Parts: sequence; C-alpha cells; structure tokens
Amino acid sequence: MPVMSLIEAIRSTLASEMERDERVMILGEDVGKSGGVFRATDGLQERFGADRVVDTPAAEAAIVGASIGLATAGWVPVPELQFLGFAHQAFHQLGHQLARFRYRTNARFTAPVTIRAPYGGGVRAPELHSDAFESLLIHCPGIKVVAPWTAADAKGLLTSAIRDPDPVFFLEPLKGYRLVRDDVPEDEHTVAFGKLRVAREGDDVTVVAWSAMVQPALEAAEAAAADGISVEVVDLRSLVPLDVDGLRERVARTGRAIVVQEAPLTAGFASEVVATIQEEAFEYLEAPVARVSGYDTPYPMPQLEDFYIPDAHRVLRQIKATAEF
Amino acid sequence: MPVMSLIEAIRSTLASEMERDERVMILGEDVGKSGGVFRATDGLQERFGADRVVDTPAAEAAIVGASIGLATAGWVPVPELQFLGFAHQAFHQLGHQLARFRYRTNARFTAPVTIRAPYGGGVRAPELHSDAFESLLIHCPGIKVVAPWTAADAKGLLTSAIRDPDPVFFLEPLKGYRLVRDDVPEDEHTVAFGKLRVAREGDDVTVVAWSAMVQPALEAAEAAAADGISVEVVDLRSLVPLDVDGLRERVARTGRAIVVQEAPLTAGFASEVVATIQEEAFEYLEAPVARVSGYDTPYPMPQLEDFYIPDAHRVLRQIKATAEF
Amino acid sequence: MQLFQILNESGELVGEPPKLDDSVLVDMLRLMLLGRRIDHKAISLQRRGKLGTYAPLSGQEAASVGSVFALDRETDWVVPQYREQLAMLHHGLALSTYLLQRMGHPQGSELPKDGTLYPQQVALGAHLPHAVGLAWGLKLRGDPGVVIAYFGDGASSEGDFHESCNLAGVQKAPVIFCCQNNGWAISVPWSQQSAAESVALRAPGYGMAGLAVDGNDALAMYAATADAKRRAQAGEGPTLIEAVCTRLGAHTTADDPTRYVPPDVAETAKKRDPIIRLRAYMIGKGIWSEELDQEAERWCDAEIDRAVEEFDATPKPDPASLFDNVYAAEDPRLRRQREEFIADRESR
Amino acid sequence: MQLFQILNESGELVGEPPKLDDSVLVDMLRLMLLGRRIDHKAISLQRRGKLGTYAPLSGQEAASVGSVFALDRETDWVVPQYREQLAMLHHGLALSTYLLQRMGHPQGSELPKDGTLYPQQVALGAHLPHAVGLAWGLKLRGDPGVVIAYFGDGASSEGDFHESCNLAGVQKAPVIFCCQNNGWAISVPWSQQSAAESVALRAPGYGMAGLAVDGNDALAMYAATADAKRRAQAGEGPTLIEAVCTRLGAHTTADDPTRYVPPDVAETAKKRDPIIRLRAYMIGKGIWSEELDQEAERWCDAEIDRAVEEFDATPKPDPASLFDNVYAAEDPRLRRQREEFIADRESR
Ligand SMILES: Cc1ncc(C[n+]2csc(CCOP(=O)(O)OP(=O)(O)O)c2C)c(N)n1
Ligand SMILES: Cc1ncc(C[n+]2csc(CCOP(=O)(O)OP(=O)(O)O)c2C)c(N)n1
Ligand SMILES: [Mg+2]
Ligand SMILES: [Mg+2]
Repeated sequence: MPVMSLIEAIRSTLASEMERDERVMILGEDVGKSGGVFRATDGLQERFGADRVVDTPAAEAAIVGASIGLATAGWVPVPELQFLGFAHQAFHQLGHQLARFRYRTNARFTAPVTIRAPYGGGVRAPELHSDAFESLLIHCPGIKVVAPWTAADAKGLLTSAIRDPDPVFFLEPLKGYRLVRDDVPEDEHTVAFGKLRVAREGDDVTVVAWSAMVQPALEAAEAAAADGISVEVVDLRSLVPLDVDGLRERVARTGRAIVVQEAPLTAGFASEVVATIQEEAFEYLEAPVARVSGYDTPYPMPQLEDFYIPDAHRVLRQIKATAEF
Repeated sequence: MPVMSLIEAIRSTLASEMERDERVMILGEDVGKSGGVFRATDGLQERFGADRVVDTPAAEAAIVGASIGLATAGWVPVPELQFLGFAHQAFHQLGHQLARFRYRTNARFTAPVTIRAPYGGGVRAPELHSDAFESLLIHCPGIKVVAPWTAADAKGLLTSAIRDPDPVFFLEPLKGYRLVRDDVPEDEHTVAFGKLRVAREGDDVTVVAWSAMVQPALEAAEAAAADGISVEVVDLRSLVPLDVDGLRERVARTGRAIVVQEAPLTAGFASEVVATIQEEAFEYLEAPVARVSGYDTPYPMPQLEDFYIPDAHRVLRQIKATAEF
Repeated sequence: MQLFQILNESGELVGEPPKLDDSVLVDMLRLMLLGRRIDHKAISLQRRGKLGTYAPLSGQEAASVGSVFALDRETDWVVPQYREQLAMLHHGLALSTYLLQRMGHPQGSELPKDGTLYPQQVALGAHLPHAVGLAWGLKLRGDPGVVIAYFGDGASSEGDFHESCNLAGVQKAPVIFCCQNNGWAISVPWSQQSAAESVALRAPGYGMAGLAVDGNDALAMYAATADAKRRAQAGEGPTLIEAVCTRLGAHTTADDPTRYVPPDVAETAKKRDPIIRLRAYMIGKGIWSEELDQEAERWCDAEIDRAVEEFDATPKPDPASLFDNVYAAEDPRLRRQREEFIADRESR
Repeated sequence: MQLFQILNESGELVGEPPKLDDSVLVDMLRLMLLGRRIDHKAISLQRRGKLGTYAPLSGQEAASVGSVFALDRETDWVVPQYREQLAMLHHGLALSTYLLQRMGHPQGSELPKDGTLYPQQVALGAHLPHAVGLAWGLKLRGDPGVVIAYFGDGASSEGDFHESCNLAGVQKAPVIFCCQNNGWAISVPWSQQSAAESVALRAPGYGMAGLAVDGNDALAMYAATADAKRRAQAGEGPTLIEAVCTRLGAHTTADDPTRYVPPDVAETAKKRDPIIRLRAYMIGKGIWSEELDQEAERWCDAEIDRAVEEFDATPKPDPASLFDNVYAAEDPRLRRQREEFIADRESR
C-alpha cells in the first residue's frame, strides 16, 4: 500500500470517484483553476473539465443551496467550503434545507451532497479559519458528519460519503493535510459510517478523540505507558452516526473514560459523548467521564492557539487524574 | 403583585426599559406598526416613535449585524427575530461577529445587544417556526443565553439582559406567551444571570428543565408524588452562564437526575447539562443522569408535534426508571 | 415606474396579446377563479379549526397563473415560496394534499412522483439557490427544462436572493425569478422594504434581463414568462420578472391587516382585481359569459368538495411516522429512539 | 463601462480636479509610497517567518488613499475588510500594531482608543451590516459623521452585501460602500464572480447612488468619495463606489498567482500603476521631484524601521490573556477554566 499524505488521499479519492461516476461534480471557491487553497482539487479541472469542477462566486449559502438543486437534476455535488468557519454563512442552507430535504418531501427528493471543509487550528491561520464547530452540524438532524484523521480513513470515508444517498459533512483536519501520512489502500476502499476505530489498545483508561485530537491522545497514551498506565485510544471518525455500541464496549472494558475535543467546552460534541457514555456504561464507570477541551472563549489569536488547543500534556494530566480517581 | 401573561411581562418590560434609557431601541420584522406577530412590541412605536421602534426589511443577518454598529453609535439595540428558526440566516453575524466583538477588539468595542426570539413548539406553527435550537447559540462563546418560563423571570431576565454590557440571546417560549400567567413584581425587577430556580422541592429525583419543558417536568413531579416519589424540579432559566454550583448542590441532595429538553437529543444542551452533572456530582450519583428529549429528526409536521415534544408522561416514566435504578 | 401591460385595468388591449387558444384562456380564468374559491373555503375551514394558518392568494391569481401557464408541466420546474397554491396545483399537486399540508398532516408533504414540482418553502428566499442549482444542473445535462422560482417582495431582501441571482447570472442558468411584489411583507410596505422603486431594477446588477410587469394582467405575465423561457432555452440565462400585484386579503389567517393597511390602499387594491380584468377581456372577446361563470362556479365547488372529502377521509397520521425519511437507512441510534417511542406510546 | 476619471494613465488631467492644497497631495502620494514599501518589507518579513500570512495592497494605493483622504478622521468612520492597511494607518492605527496583527499577536487587535476605526474583517462582507448600523446610529443621534466600508469584488457576492445595501437605502444611512474591484477573488476573475459588467450597476436596485471610478486615479477616488460624503450628510443616503483597480501582487503570501493570472493581464496591470500616475501629475504640477522621492523613501524606511523595532521589542503575549475580554465580567465557569489553565501551565 502506498504511503500518502492526508491531502493526497483526499485528492486521489475525489479523482477516482469522478472517474467512476460522471455525475460527481465539485464546486466551490478557488477549487478549479487554482486547484483549491490547499490543492485538494489540484489538476481535477484540467482532467474533468470546467463543467464538473466549478469555481463559484464567494457565496457560501449559494454553494450549499445550489448543490441541493444540482442533486435534483441528477448530479452528485461535492461542494468545498474553503474553511469551516465560513459554513456559518451557509448555516440556514445546511441545517434547514440540505439536512431536511428528504424528510420534508417524504423522500420524493434526496440530497446526496458531500460537503468538504478543512477545520481546526494549529497552523497560525487568520481569524475564523481555525474554529472546530462540528457540534453545530451534528445538532442538525439529517446530516451525517464524519471527521477522519488518518489518510486511509479519509479515503474510505470520503468514498462512502460520496456514494451515500444522504448529505454528509466531511471534516478535514487542516493541521493534518501534510502532517498525516499513512498507508492507503490502492484499490477501492470504503469505510462504513458509525464504526469507531481503536487507534491504540489499552486496559486502564479509554481516551476518545476524533480528527486532529487523535494525535495528542496517542502521544499522551505513549507517555502514560511510561508511567505504567495502559491507555486505549479510540478514534470516533464517524460522529453522526455515532458508534454507541462501540463506545459502550470500549469504556466498559476500562471503566474510565476521557473525551478530547478541540472545540469550546460548553455544548461541544464532547458533552454528547460524555452523556452517551455515562448513559450506556454507568455501572462500569469508576470515575467521572472527563473532558479535555478547548476553552469557552472565541478562538484566540494565532500566537495563543498552542495554549488553546488541547495537547498531550493536558491529556496526560487528565489520564493520571482519571486513573487515580 | 399583578398577574401577567408572559407576553404582557415582556411588553411591559420593553416599555419600562425604553422609558428608563432613551438609548434602548427595537428593530425587527413587523415590530413597529403592527406591534409584532405576537404583539410583544404592541403600542411601542406610537409611544417611543418610529426612530426607536423600527420595522426592518426581511433580512436577519442585517438585523443582527446592524445592531452591532448601532451599539457602537451609542444605542442599546433590542432586535427581535420573528422566530428562532430564522436566526439561522443570521448565524454568521451571531456566532462570528456579535459574540466576538469585545474579544476581537480587546474590549475597544462592546455590543450590548439583546436579541429576542420566540422558540419551541406546541402551537401547530408551520415548518421552521418551532425548533428549539438553543445549543447552537450556547456553543458560540461570547453570547449569554437565557430562557425563562415564568412571567416574573421574563421581566427580571429581560431587564438584566438589556442592561448587560454583553450580547444576550433572550429565548421566549412561544407556547407560553399567553399560557403562562404569574405574579410579576410591579417595580424594577432584575434576575441575576447564572442562578437556577428551584421550581419545586423534592428529595428523591432532580429533574432539570428550562423554558417550555418546565411545565411537563412539574406535571410529572406532581404525578410522581402520587406514587410516593418526591421529585425536585429545577428551572435553569440561565443557560449561559450556567449555574454549575447550583446544579451540583441540587443533584448531590438526590443523587438522581433527569434533564428534559425539547431539542433533538444529539448534541442538544441537555448533553452539556448531563456531562456537567456527572463531572460535578459523580460521587453522589446513584443512577445515570438521564435525558428526556426531542428526537434526532427534523421538527415534524404540526400534527405529529405532540408526539415529538417531551410530555409529562415521558418524564414520569423516566422518573420511575431513574428512581428504581 | 412603467409596467409592462397588455390588458389595462378595464380589460382593454393596450399591447400585443400572446397567441393563445381560447380554450387556454378559459382554463386560465377557471384556475384563477378556483384560487379565489379556495381562499374562501380555506379561510372558513381555518375559522372552524379544521385548517392551520392559511396564506390566501386573492389578488395574485394572475401573477401565478399567467406565469405558470407559459411553462410546460412535463419539463419545466416550479420552485414555490408559500403563496403559489395555483402554480402548484397546475403542476400536479392534489388540492387535498395541499389542504393536508395546511393542516400540518405529513401526507401534505407528498409531491407528485416524478413530477417537476418542488415543495413549498417557508424560509424567505431559501429556495432560490435550489432553483438556480436545479436550472444549472438541467442545463449541464442538456435537459431543455427551465425553472421558475416564485417569491415575494420581502424575500427579495434576503441574502439568498442576491447570491442566487448572481450565481444564476454567472452560470447563465435557465431560471426565471418571479418576484410577486404585492406591496407588503406582512405589515411592512415596499417603501420600507427597499428604497428601490422596483425589484426589477436589480437585474442589471447581475447581468440578467429584468422586467417590471403588471402582475394583475394575466396576459402580460404570460408573455413576459414565455419570453423569459425562450431566452433561458436559448442560453441567454436567467430573467428577473417583477409581478407588481396586490394582496387583497390578510398576510395569513393569523394576521389582521386593519392594523397597518390604510383603508384607501385597501380600496384601490380592489379596483385592480386581476380576475375582473381578464374576465372583462374574455367577455369582450366573446369567449366568456355569465353561463360560464356559473359553470365555473359549479366546477370549483365540485373540485373543492371532492378535495375536502378526501381531506376529511384521510386518517390521522401514524405517530411513529415522525421517524420516517430522516435518512435513506435508519441509523441505530434513531432506531432505538423509535423503539423507545413505541414502547412509550404503548405504556399510555 | 465608462469609468469616472480625472487623471488619465499618463497623469494628465481629463476632468476637474478636486480643490486640494499641494501639501495634501504630497501627503497622499507619500502614504501611497509608504504602502508600497510596507508590502516589500512585510513580504520579506513573512518569508523569514517573522510575519504570518500577509495580504499586499500594491496596485490599490489610490483606491484606499484617495477615498480615505476625503474623510475627516475625527468624525468619519473606517470599516475595513482586510486589505486596507493604508486607510487604517490614516485613521490612527500604529504600523507596529498592524504588523503585530499580521503576526497573530493579541496586541495586534488594539485599535485607537476613542478613534473612529473598526477592526479589520476576515469574513467577506460580514462588516457591511455593521457599517450600516453604525451610520444609521450616528444619523439617529444627529452626529455629522459618515462611514466608509471597504470590501472587494468577491465580497460583493455575499448575501451580507445585499442585505446591507438594501437596509442602508431604506434608512438613508450615511454610509459609503467602497468596493475595490481588483478583478480577482483569490483565483476567481470578475468575469466568473458576476455576469454584471460592474458592481456599480447594483446601486439602482437599492435606490442609492452608484459610480464606477477608475480606482487607479487617486484624484477621481477623492472626488467621488467627497461627493458621496456630501450626499450622505445632506441626508441623501448611501453611495456605492466601485473602485476599478488592479492587484499587482498575489492575493496573499500564501498564494501563487502564476497558477491562474495570464501573463498579459499581469503586464497590462503594471501599466496602470496608481503611484506612477499621481506622481507624474504632481511632477507636471511642479509639486513633486526626485528629491522628494528620496526624501519620501527615507521617511518610509524610518517609519517602517521604527515600527519593526517596536514590533520586535514587543514581548510575547501572556498565555492566560486568551481568557481576557470574552465578557465584561468573567463568569465562574470561565474563571475556573482560566485557573485550570494556569495550573496546567505551571505543571510543565
Ligand atoms: C427567512 C425568513 N425570515 C422571516 C420569516 C417570517 N415571515 C414570514 S412571511 C414574511 C413576509 C414575507 O413577505 P413577502 O416576501 O413579500 O411575501 P408575501 O407574504 O407578501 O407573499 C416574513 C417576514 C420567514 N418566513 N423566513
Ligand atoms: C465569508 C467568507 N468566505 C470565504 C472566504 C475566503 N476568502 C478569503 S479572501 C477571498 C477572496 C476575496 O476576494 P475579494 O472580495 O475580491 O477581495 P480581495 O482579496 O481581492 O481584496 C476568499 C474567498 C472568506 N474570507 N470569507
Ligand atoms: Mg409581499
Ligand atoms: Mg478582489
């Protein structure tokens, strides 16, 4: 299996899905001629033409909203939002229109739209480019939300998303685009939604993470091992649907759980994971399910972001606290 | 103390605050000439003039965004969004602009804006008029969010909101506008943010609710008493800031907690309350903190809404299950 | 602002009428009359608690019917806001389904299978990007269909209107933006909705054709729409048609216009009645008569009675159906919620 | 599209020049030269990792300086997007603060206390409703100030642009919408941004005045802005000024324009250099010279060196400051997070 960076995996998956199904089309700001600000769509316009890889005006609500109509016309749109921060401009089209199209038409219409957007911090990007607001999308029933960390999962989940009959929000960890490199299956590769990935086995504490938080979780687990604490790391990767059974099983084994998220604490997706774990595995819990999270502040200026984003040190401290509880 | 309906309390509070402070102004769709679709601003334009009670075009992002600039010019804007469902159209102005204005200008600018919106179901309103999406606002650091149920709290919290130096989202239970009637202090009455209200004392189970869910919680508590279960009902009323200490104290007393929300289950604010309770009061918990919630579907058609919205029966069943756990 | 007109207020020709078979004109007037009757019936049903909030279309019959008749139901799409009952009926929606929709019955969401009709849209202007994507997508596939999107003067203030018009212009999408400017957004008059004299003045800002039409003139609406369709199919892109019309009734049954509509405005509005105008023209043309009035009335009543019968005969919805159609395949968490729901219902 | 011009490309008068003291013209040219120097310096700082992503303004000096000079820094407000370094400096922002901002230092968010300058805005067009509310609010208070909002051609496609222009028209808000149409939204050319020939064509759709100006002509920008201000203060409402200008450099230091800008376009752009044009005019007028070039160069370098010194001398931010200014008074939950944060830092 070739080793690929996350961005390479995304680009090659887009290419192979466009190759496989000529109804697949890409639209967004700067996705065409320039190949995307992160080169996720580099070369696709030359290859598949300007009708299927379209540079749009700077209008997010129109990009998402038009994708609904394009789907009705028989296309399989894969719009890109340049940064998740700008999904806010399209929020009504996401939560009220795209998410509900099947429901509100009694399935007369569906919207097989896969929205891609980079998200999360750690690259000193300007304001509004680094927020991790997955929970806002997750609270919109009707949209599926996936957030891979490995390049292999990126290929598998993006392929599944594009082929899914329902709208899927595909969250790409901005920080991982070039940092993440791993073996990616060469041939067709799909990853079913709703199945977590055990990134590291362990017996004492279960750390649940997704997207860019998988890395500090793994680093902390490594460090904890040195202190004799055996930590398991779970990469949710599929946030909606959520692998409730998987969560129960993993946490039941250790009786101690920590959820790590980059987003602000209050009403972040970590709170859902905590609530679910304690509902499902209460009898097994030997300690409160803890959260290691971004803080309840707006995303800070770039020079402060390393202090804001949870790192291995913070996760490790919580691992010790939870293990000793 | 006079008995007032919720809508009367809101209207009279708006009037007295405009009387007290001539910088207070109201803007929104149909708030002027017609006095608002629920009459919340009835008579205010005649009384305070068309400069201070302004009918705007149908443009939610502009209503919220312009309020920021009006605040800079020295006004204290109290915009109305006709229904919370249409806050989605203004979401970027809410979460990215209004919420962060103080933070991103190092407090050079502030935005003392109080946004009012009716929300929640139960009145057979058309699509998008009934959603209870408080958690979306709560996950935007920088905005305070209050959701009263009683008319007295409506007066107290709205007064505090208008006088607060920061943006406040004031959520009005649509269902309660005329249904809710209680004693409202005649003179100036403020309710401090971040303090929950014990709506009913009890020793066996603590039911946490806010806004329109306080009613089924109280009904269920009443019914449970008949079965010999003593239920305490807590009305959070202030969601941001959250009364974390109050929650700990109340739940520590009973060791059993249920959180009731109208919103969809996944990533709703109830999950935050559950996560917080189990973090704060883990040692006291004798049962998992349960959620009685709307379902993970779009808000259904009006003829199905009574099945969707949590009612006393569902809360009571959970009270028994939690009590017997 | 000069409005494009073919029939003046007295129903006299002041322009070149579109070439239409008399039978088509008759069908148009009958549909307009049906709309007026539906309003009366629906309002009384609502008063008796049998219907939810209802948005009457009285005064806007020509704007809807004149435009939609210029389209082909087989190939052209209708993307409505919430006041286009007649355009939806013309595009195959069953009247009983429409009534069920107003009653909040899930069956009211049923749309003609493989029809070319979009659902009504409650959020102002939120359907406009859909219409643009649909038209753009049809064009990309070489499908000859065009799309008409209806919306009001209030909706024209929403950001979605702007983003949609601009994208449609760039893609030369075969879409017709039909703004029914009835002068009111609930209680807000056009003069407070915009400082522009006309919505049509926005077209040049998107590089598209625009025209302000007398929306009480069914023939002018037909001609303007037919021309827009021709342009769309010729690859000349979108058109913005402003149908300047009148709202004879309330915004909805929940609204009291006497709070804000000056009496004189209400009076002059009556004079502009689009039905009176078309009828006068057709009588002059010798293709309409009092007998036809009565015949049409009988037909309207029959249509409505049948619909109301079906409406009354429709069983209450299955409560658990609220879980249907969230996703193509139900995910486990939702399935569990459905099961808990059923258990709870059975416990009552 | 005919552009309003006072100086042609060779710097010759083709229109009535605004009445300006020679000293003001000199200050304008000096500020434009400073902008050009800042670009060079900032790009080299960025290359050496001392600065974050930088958005150069080369080619847009006349559009910014010509317009902002027509305003009064004491009473008139500047509401910028992110490419208005010069307008911000003119309105009191310290160059060192600007550099700190580009470096992502919290001190870079400092704005002149009781100045009339808004923060830069990253979200396209999101500041336009703020500008409208501010202008509207000033008018309501009887404050004589007017507001200028800067944004680009790409931002003109956002819904916020539309909602803002429309609201400003209705309220006759004293705001000037200054669209710097540099022909590009990162890699997207104006021809794909809109089918409209000009952004200025949108003004009539909002009942406001609009004008397409040669944005490389500092005098035309000055005159157009002064006229818009006069109208605003006379209660005639907002104006949409389209400054048709050129982006000589990359979108930002993170961008590679050779991927999408055709070489010939880049070439002709150079010919339109607004600095060359104003300088030629002033030399012809006998109020500029090579000596002044050298003098200005020394001044620019001194300004920049001083700013960079302050920039370099600025201590790293206090990590815990990330908790500052969320609310006027910190709520208990946030205070606890701050305390946990400090404990964590100390544990390292
Ligand atoms: C996005 C959005 N904002 C607000 C509303 C509330 N609302 C319902 S109808 C209406 C007025 C619409 O006026 P117009 O567009 O002229 O249509 P008309 O009712 O006159 O047909 C408003 C503000 C809404 N439905 N959607
Ligand atoms: C709402 C929003 N969407 C997308 C972006 C990403 N983005 C940053 S600059 C840019 C192009 C802007 O072009 P223009 O408005 O012409 O300004 P210019 O850069 O040319 O000065 C885009 C799409 C953004 N910053 N904000
Ligand atoms: Mg209207
Ligand atoms: Mg540009």
